[in-house]
Order: sequence, then structure tokens, then C-alpha cells
Amino acid sequence: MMVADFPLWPDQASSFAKDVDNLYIFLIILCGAVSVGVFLTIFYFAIKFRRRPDNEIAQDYEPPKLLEVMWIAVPSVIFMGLFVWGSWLYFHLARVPDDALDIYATGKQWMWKFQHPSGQREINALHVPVNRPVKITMASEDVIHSLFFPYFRTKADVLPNRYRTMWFQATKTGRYHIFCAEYCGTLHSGMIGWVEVMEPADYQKWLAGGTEGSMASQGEQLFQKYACNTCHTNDATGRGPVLAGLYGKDITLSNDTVVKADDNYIRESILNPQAKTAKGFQPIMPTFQGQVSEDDLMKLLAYVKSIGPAATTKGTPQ
Amino acid sequence: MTTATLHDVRLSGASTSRNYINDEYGALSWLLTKDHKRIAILYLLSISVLFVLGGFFAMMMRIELLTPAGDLLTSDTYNKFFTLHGVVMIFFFLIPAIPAVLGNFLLPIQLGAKDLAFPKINLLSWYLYMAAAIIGLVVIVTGGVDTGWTFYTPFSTQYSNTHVFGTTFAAFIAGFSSILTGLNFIVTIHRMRAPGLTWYRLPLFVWALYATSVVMLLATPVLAITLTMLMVERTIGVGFFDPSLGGDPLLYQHMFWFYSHPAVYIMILPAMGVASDVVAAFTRKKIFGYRFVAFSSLAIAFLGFLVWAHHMFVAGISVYSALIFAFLSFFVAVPSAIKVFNWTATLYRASVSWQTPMLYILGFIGLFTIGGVTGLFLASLGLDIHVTDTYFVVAHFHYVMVGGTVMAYLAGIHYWWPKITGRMYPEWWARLAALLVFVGFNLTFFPQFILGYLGMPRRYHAYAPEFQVLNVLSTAGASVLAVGYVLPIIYLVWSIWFGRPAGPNPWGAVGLEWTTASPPPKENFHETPVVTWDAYDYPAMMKAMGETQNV
Amino acid sequence: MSDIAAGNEHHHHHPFLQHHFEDLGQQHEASTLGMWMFLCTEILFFGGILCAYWIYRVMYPEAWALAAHQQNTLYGGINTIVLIISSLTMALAVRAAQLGSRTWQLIMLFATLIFGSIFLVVKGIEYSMHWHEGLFPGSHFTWHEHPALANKVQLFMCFYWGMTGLHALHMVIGAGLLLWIIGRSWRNDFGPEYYAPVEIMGLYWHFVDIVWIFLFPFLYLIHGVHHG
Amino acid sequence: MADTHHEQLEHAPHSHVTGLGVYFAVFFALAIGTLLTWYASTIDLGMWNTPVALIIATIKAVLVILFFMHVIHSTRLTWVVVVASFLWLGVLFVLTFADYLTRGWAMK
Repeated sequence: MMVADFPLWPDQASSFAKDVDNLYIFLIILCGAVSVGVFLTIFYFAIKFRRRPDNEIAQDYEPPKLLEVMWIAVPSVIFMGLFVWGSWLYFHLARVPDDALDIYATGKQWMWKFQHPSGQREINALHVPVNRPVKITMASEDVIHSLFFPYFRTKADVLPNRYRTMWFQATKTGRYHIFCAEYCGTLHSGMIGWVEVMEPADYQKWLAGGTEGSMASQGEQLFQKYACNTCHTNDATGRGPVLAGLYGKDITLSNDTVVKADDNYIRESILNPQAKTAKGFQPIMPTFQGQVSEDDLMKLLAYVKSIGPAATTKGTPQ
Repeated sequence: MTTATLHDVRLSGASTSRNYINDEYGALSWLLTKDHKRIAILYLLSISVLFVLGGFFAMMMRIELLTPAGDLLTSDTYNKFFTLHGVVMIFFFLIPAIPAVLGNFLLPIQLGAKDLAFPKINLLSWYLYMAAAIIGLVVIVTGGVDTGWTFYTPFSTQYSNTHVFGTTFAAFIAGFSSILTGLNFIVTIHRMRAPGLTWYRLPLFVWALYATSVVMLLATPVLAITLTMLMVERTIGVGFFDPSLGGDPLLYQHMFWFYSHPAVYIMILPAMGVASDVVAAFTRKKIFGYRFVAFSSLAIAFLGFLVWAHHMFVAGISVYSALIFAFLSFFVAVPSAIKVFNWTATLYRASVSWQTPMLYILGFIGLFTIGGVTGLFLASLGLDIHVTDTYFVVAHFHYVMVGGTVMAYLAGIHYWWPKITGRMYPEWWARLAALLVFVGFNLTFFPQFILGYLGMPRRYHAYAPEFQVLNVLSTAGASVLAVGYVLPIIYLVWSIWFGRPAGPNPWGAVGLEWTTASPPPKENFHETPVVTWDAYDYPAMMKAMGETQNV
Repeated sequence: MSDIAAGNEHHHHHPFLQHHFEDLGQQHEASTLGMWMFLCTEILFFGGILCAYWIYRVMYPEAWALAAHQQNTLYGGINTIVLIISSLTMALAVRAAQLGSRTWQLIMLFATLIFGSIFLVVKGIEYSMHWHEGLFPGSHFTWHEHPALANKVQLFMCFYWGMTGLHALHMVIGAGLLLWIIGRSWRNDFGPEYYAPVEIMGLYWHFVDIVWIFLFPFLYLIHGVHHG
Repeated sequence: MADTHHEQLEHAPHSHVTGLGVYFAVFFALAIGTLLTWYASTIDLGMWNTPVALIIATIKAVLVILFFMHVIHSTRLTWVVVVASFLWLGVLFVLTFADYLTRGWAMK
């Protein structure tokens, strides 16, 4: 660990750590100046105008009313600036780059499980390559957790029954904390781990170590195991929609509303298929609620993604 | 007429024979009292006990956090302690502290009324509070609760094995107590003001209590229904926020924070009211920008309802609604800034007395400022992602709640102690305690800002070793703070018997409460006062004093 | 100033004037204002669960329509009318108190109590039907018609029981208060000078009526069931 | 003299007695509203079913508040209290829906 003796902030190990720290430092200077200013002013006044025999009665003095206008207007303008700055950062953190490396995370009491597209699985540890955007798709198996990477200055709550995504781009190799930041029960403080940022070559080497095949291929096996392929055939003859090229597209439902076939749609369509049936198909698919684990769901999702349009139209990520 | 009435400020109330304390005797005369002053005393006693209890949990946590490993308490015990610390301090201390003790005692007197509009309901509020407190104590004794004071689902409804039902039920009942108090205050302020006491002649403490009551009335019912839904879900096993039925745990958070964010203002607004009264009394000056300060209380009460989801920026709300809430969150800081600047400006060319209440309030202004500006860090969306759910948040709200509310509560207790008991507290000890509280507080909570930015999450029983130095500092500060809190309990109790008799107006302050005897008679005033002067009209009073040679 | 002191001595000492009020007018204003404040909290109390209801209704329109279709519109409709009648009789009871007619007061208060009780009995019948149909949420919940929507129908039923249950609880409390008011009315406590308790009772009762005015269409009458 | 201190306050209970006709008229309006809302639910109004039900219910509630609860003859303060409660309820609805209705919006 490269911890200085008495650090005031953690290492800047991601592409936006510096941006977050800049806003932080700006706010410290601004707010420090205001706080110290208020402290000094009140103590200066309290001493200078302390009660003395010749000062039993306060002087009949009213400061100019213009002051009121000033200290309403000036903070308001500063706040607008802060709002814009903070929101710019927030959008930056919410907008996942297209070429990000997909990693899947599951939170459960009290561990973090990560799966790599190539099939590696790890618990309370995460290996990522340096200088490459990494997108994490997350769900919880039980209560709400929060995946927190302090050295990357980012975190996101992990919810049951819903996928969320977060991303970061590590800029420095090393070993950094992973914390759970949303209280989740007895061993909340033990739901911690390490993220290992590696040189791309080392990451490739690490990936090559024992695996049961890529997530997508494991998903494909599950696709056959659960007999999904009997209805979701590769041509339009099946009783269910063709899944190839489906991911990310707009789908018209039986009630004529249009939804996007995103992570959460795929998830819901597996667990509760009749909730949003595609137009032109009978709501005959059985539910898989309680039969597919979160890990397997993510593999199925990876498989559906792998046969999505991105697989054919978009080039290999840089 | 002005001079005549202000003249009374110094002269009336000389007769101390009959007052609300010695008017009747016996336990029943207290337990069945409808006198707002006696009910305030009942609250004072019960709240003090619960404050000590909440402080005990805090101290145990601080001792546990001396070392990185979780070695003193088990994880479960630690989790229960931080939950109980939060529940006890928020629902049983901070929310009722200033309104139910100081507000109850002083509101009718400051209005020149004989009592609150609904004395029986006032007593009922206290019984509800006690019922809630007793349920809470039963929960604690029989095993506690470990959900955090926020009771987030689905942990609270489906995973926790502790007394979630009992605790939420206690909070529910305490909520009713708070609603009834707020209702009583609003009706009293509207309908029971003394002749001549127009809105702009009201002390700012009354304005603050009015704004507080509005928040109590409009926010608390939503907590009540939310906790009811939670209790139902916990009892029948499925329910409103259950993800497996398609329910959304974030909806619980929305509804919870619709109450619990405004609840922050229930805790801080009365503190601001105390600050205004104390600043005026110890500078002998009208508060600069009286109307701005008065209306900023109402502005806070209103804006406070529009910002709740800033507790949920990483929880999974839509990015666009996060923008709305962040924008509004910045603007709730404006009225607080108005107050701070106006208090500061009031000191200019004032006659500042360094007596204990003023010491607390000077500390309050500074610490509240720090608490307020660190809120800007949390409202800045991109930065909030990093610091939310860390010790930064813990430090921020302790600066507001302890540096703000508790300091102001102590200021108010000292300021009105002579009125409540008729006795002066020992000034030297009181100043020492104020100093200890200030130093101990900063030592406890300032390191936590740094800890938070370094990434130490909240509610951690064990932590990474590099966080230890700051945690040790924090624990050291907590022990100083504890001494600072124990001292007033001792000397205030001592002063009831041995304190110097105070007389009706020991501070030379303006206000209806200082025109009646200390302690006040049962009916507050021997005859209904007629108000002809503005709040904090010190120049007029000083002139009156000069004329009667009665300094 | 002496003028005012003199004024203070001229209270007409009505037996129900509390010591800390100047006169009955102030007391009446304070108590109705207090009741309105209380109703304001009630609006937000029911409003909270309504907000949750609407969030899910927008999220799951089919399930909501399907589940509302299971409710017995006839019973719900009868109850709505019954409650409106009871509101009318309550309003007339307040009027009788204002006009000082003890007989009409008692008749109207009794009528209100009876219609309120009819409402509760009908509600009880509905509850027992739903219970036997397995429509109570929890481990015994049964639903076969449209299995894919079972969970969300159960979610709706949580709201059905929760909202009507809270409403029924308010009705029961209201009936208890009515009994107390009837007792005082029997003792001839009320008249044109002093009728605040009857008026406050009325405010409460009408509020409970308003809640039902919204619950009826929300829980019984959602259009849009597509049987597929 | 005792009554002049309270700005908005008249001294006797404000005893406006509403006429019987008004009470019965409101009652019939409420009954018709109930039938109407039931009838509206049985026919397909497209997207208008929900708004129609809401509008009828709101009109009924307003009638009860104004006439049965005497708000129409009450002090300004009572109006403020009534309006404020619905305003705050509106805040709860609008800001909560602001989250749910924009969750699906894509990030550009």
C-alpha cells in the first residue's frame, strides 16, 4: 500500500479520481474560507464589542440592508456553479463508455462475487486491466449492498431484483480496497475485498488461468440446459422470439407499448416472462423465478448479449 | 404605555411565594398536570435519561473503534448499538428536545398566554412519548434491534432477526407525540397571542417553533404510514416493498426520507430559534434583519420538503431526478446562510456578554456553519458518490445535530434555567463545561471528515488498519465531550438547591418571559400582559431602566 | 390598560369554557383549527400509502386492473352510498346542534352511527369473502387465473387490505367517538353557544368519507382488463 | 374589549347555519357522482378512464369539504390549512414520480 504517513485523501487510481478531488479541494478552500471567516468575525466582534461599563447598551446601529441582498445573492450564484460542476461529474460517472469491459458482480450477505466474460469467477477480489474502462453489472441476492471503490471515487448501491451498472477506468496498477457501503447486516464490515489493477498483459495471463469457458458459453450451456432453445430457435419458426440481434433493440409488447431490450428487460423476461410479452407471441413461457441463481442469470444475460447486434456490427474493443 | 410596561420588566414578579412548582404537591399533581411548565419538566427529566442512554451507546462504539479489529463487542452487538444510538438520539432526544422542553415551557409565556391551546393533548403527548420510550427500553432489554435507524427494506422486513417491529412501533408512537405537540403549538401561536403581540413582535424562538411545528405536522404522518407499511410487511411476511412481489425497496427510501429529511429541520430549526433569542439577549440588540431571520425559518420548513432524495444519489434513482434534488438541495442552504450572517452582523457594535449561554451560541454558529457548508459537498452530485455512506456523512450530520442542536439546547437550558428553577447555575463551572463540549466535539468529529474522504464506510464494526490514527483521535475527543456533558447535569442539579436566587430577569433581557416571576406562577402572569414593544427592543428597555434607576 | 383588566372580568362563565381561553369564540376557533390540523396530518397519512399505490399502479397497470376486477363492485358501491348518507346525517346533526334542537341532534347522530355500522358490516362480509378466496397476502395467498401476474396481484391485495383496513380502523374509532358525543348530546351539553365537539366529530366523519370516495374508484373500478 | 386582541377573530362561535336545501343538494350530487364513476368504469374511454375517475372523485371530495365541512364559510386560515395539506401531498407525488417516470430515460 502506498499510504503516506497521514494521508488526507486516498490515492487517485482512476480516471475520475482527479476530477472528484479537484471539486473536493475547491470546496475545502471555499467552505474553509467561509467557516474560518465566520469564526474569526464572530470572535473579533465578540471581543471588540464585549460588554464593558461604557458599553452596557448596544449602540443603536443597523448595518445597511443591502447586506441581506448580498448574502442571499452571492451564495445563490456560487451554488449554481457548484451544482453545474457536481452534475457534470455525476453524468460523467453515469455514462458508461461503449467499449467497456463487461464484469458481473453479485452481492450477498456477506461477500462480493465477480464474474469475468471469459468465465473466471472470484470472491471478494476483482482483477481488472489498467487504463481500460470496466463496466460492472450488479445485482443483490438478498438485501441492499453498495459496491464502493474509494480509490476510484465511485460507488453504487446493489439492489435485489434489479440490475444496475457502474464503471471506472483504473489508471494505476496496484491493490485497492473494495468496501460494502450500505449496511447489510451482521458482517457488513467484513464484506470487503481487494481490486487488483494489472497491466493488460498480466490481466490476459491471469484470465488464461483455469476456467470453465466464457460466461457467454456457460450461458449458452444453461440456455440448452433449461431448454430455452426449444422455443427460442435461430429462425422465426419457434414459439418464442428469436434472440439473436435482440439485445439493446426496441421491442413492441403485446399491449403495444415499446420497451428497450436492456439488462433489466432480459432479466424480467426470464424470471417473469408474461409480464412483458413481445407482440405476436403467446404468453406461454413458464417462469424461472427461484430456479435460476443470480450468477446463472448473469451468464444467460451474457449469452443473450453475445448474440446481440453489438457482436456483429461493432468492432472489437480497443 | 411603553415605558410603563417595560418598567414592569424590572419590577413585577417580585413576589415569589406561589409558583408552578410549589402550587401543588405529590406525584399525582405532576403526573396528571395540565400545566405546560410542569409537562416541560416531565419532558426534561425523561429526555435527559434517554440522552444519557444514547450517549452510552455512542461511547461504547467509540471505545470499540479504538482498534481496527472488532474486539470489544461482537458484530451483532455493535450493529445494535449504532442502531439504538440513532433511534434513541433522533426519535427520543433531538426531535423532542428543544420543542418539548424549552418550547413547552416558554411558548405560552412568550405569547403571554396562560397555557397551550390544548393542555390535555399536551399531557397526552408526554404520555405517548413515555409509552414509546418504554417500548424502546423493552426492546433494548430484550435484545435490541440491528437495522440502523433508517430501517431500510428488505433488510428490516425480511432479513433482520431482531426486534424491528417493536422499534418501529416505538418510533411510530413517538411520531404521534410529535404531531400532537406541533398541532398544539400552531394553534396556540395563531389563537392565543396576548393583546398587541402581532406576528412581527414575536420572539424569533416562536417563529422557529412555528416553522418546526409545520414540519412536524406535514412530515410525521408520512413516517407513520411508512412504518405502518413496514410493520405489516414484517408481520405477514410479504408486502409493499417486497422485491419478490415486484415491490421496490427504493420506494421505502423515498417515503422514509420524505419524513426524515424534513426531520433534520425539526431538529435544527428550534435550535436556530434559541440562537436568535440568546444572541439578542447577550448582545442587548435587536437581531439584525429580524424579518429575514423569521421568514428564513419558514423558507427552510418549505424547501426542506423538496430535497429528500439527496440521501439516495447512489441508491438507484433516476439520474434526472437526482439533478432536480441536487439543485433544490443547494437552495435549502440559502436561508441557513441568511441566519448565520445575520447573527454575525448582530454582534457588530453590540454589547456582547461572554456568559455561558452566549458561549454555547458562539460555538453553535461556528459549528453549524461547518455542518452547513459540508452539506454542500454532499449536494454536489459527483462528489457525493464518493463521500456518501462514509464517515464524511457521519461527521457532517453530527456537526449539525450535535454542534448545532445539542449546543443550542444547552445554551437554551442555561439561558432559561433561572426562569425554570428560579436559581442561577454556577457560572465558572458552566463556562468550563461549554469549553469542554466545544473542544471535545471538534476533536471527536473533525477527524471523521478525513476518515470519510479516505473511504471508511459508516456502520463498520471493524476497519482497515490505516484508519486507526484518526479513530483514536475521535475516541479521545469523545471522552472529553462526555465530561463536558456530565458536568452540566451535576451542577444544574446542584443549583436547584444551592444556586443563587435568580430574580425575574437576571440577564436584563427583553421578552414576556422576563416580565414574570422566576419560577413563573401557575397562570404565568397575574394579569394578561399587553404588548406594545417589538421583540428585542433593547434600546427602549435600556431607556426605561435608566429612567427608573434600577440597573 | 385598566380598560382591559375590566374587560377580562366580564367573562360569561359558560360551564365548558376552559380557564386558559378568553371566551367561547376563542375556544371554538382553537378547537376547530386543531381538528383541521389533525385532518391535515391524516391527509398526508393516507396520502403516503396512496402515493405508493400509484407508483405501482403506473408500473403494473395490467395486474392492477386485473386485481381490481376481483373486488365486488356491488358491495363497494352500496358502501359508498351508505357512507355518503351517513355524512349527510352527520352534517344535519351539526346543524341541529347549531339550532339547539336536542331531539334532531340525537336522531341524526344515531342515524350516522347506524349507517357507519352498516358500512362496517358490509366491509366485514367482503373481508371474509376475500379471506376464503385466499386473497389475503402472505403464505396462504392463492391465485390461479393469470399466474404470471400472481405476485403483482398479491402486491395489489396488500394495498387493498392495508388501505381499506386503515379506513375501517378510522371508522371504528369514529363510531366510538360518536357514542361519546351521543352521550353528551343526551345530557344536553350542546347548543348554539357551544357545539364545537359535534362540529369536530363531523369534520372527522366527513374526512373518513372523503377517504372512501377515493378508495372506491382506486380499488374497485380500474378499467382495462384484457383477458388473454 | 376582550375580543379586539385577536385580529381575525370574532367573539361568538361563527355560527353560519347552512340551509337544509344545500345539504340535500350536495348529498344528491355525491350520489350521482358515485353512480357516474361506476358507470364510467364499465365503458372503455381509452386513456381517459383514470382521469375521469380521478376528476369525479376530486369533485365529490371538494363538495364534502366545502359544504359538509363548512370550509366555504370558514376563516382564511382554515383554507390555508386545507390547501397546504394537498399542496404537500402534491410535493410527495410529484417528486416521487419525478424519479420513477424518468428512470427509463436513456443516457445520451
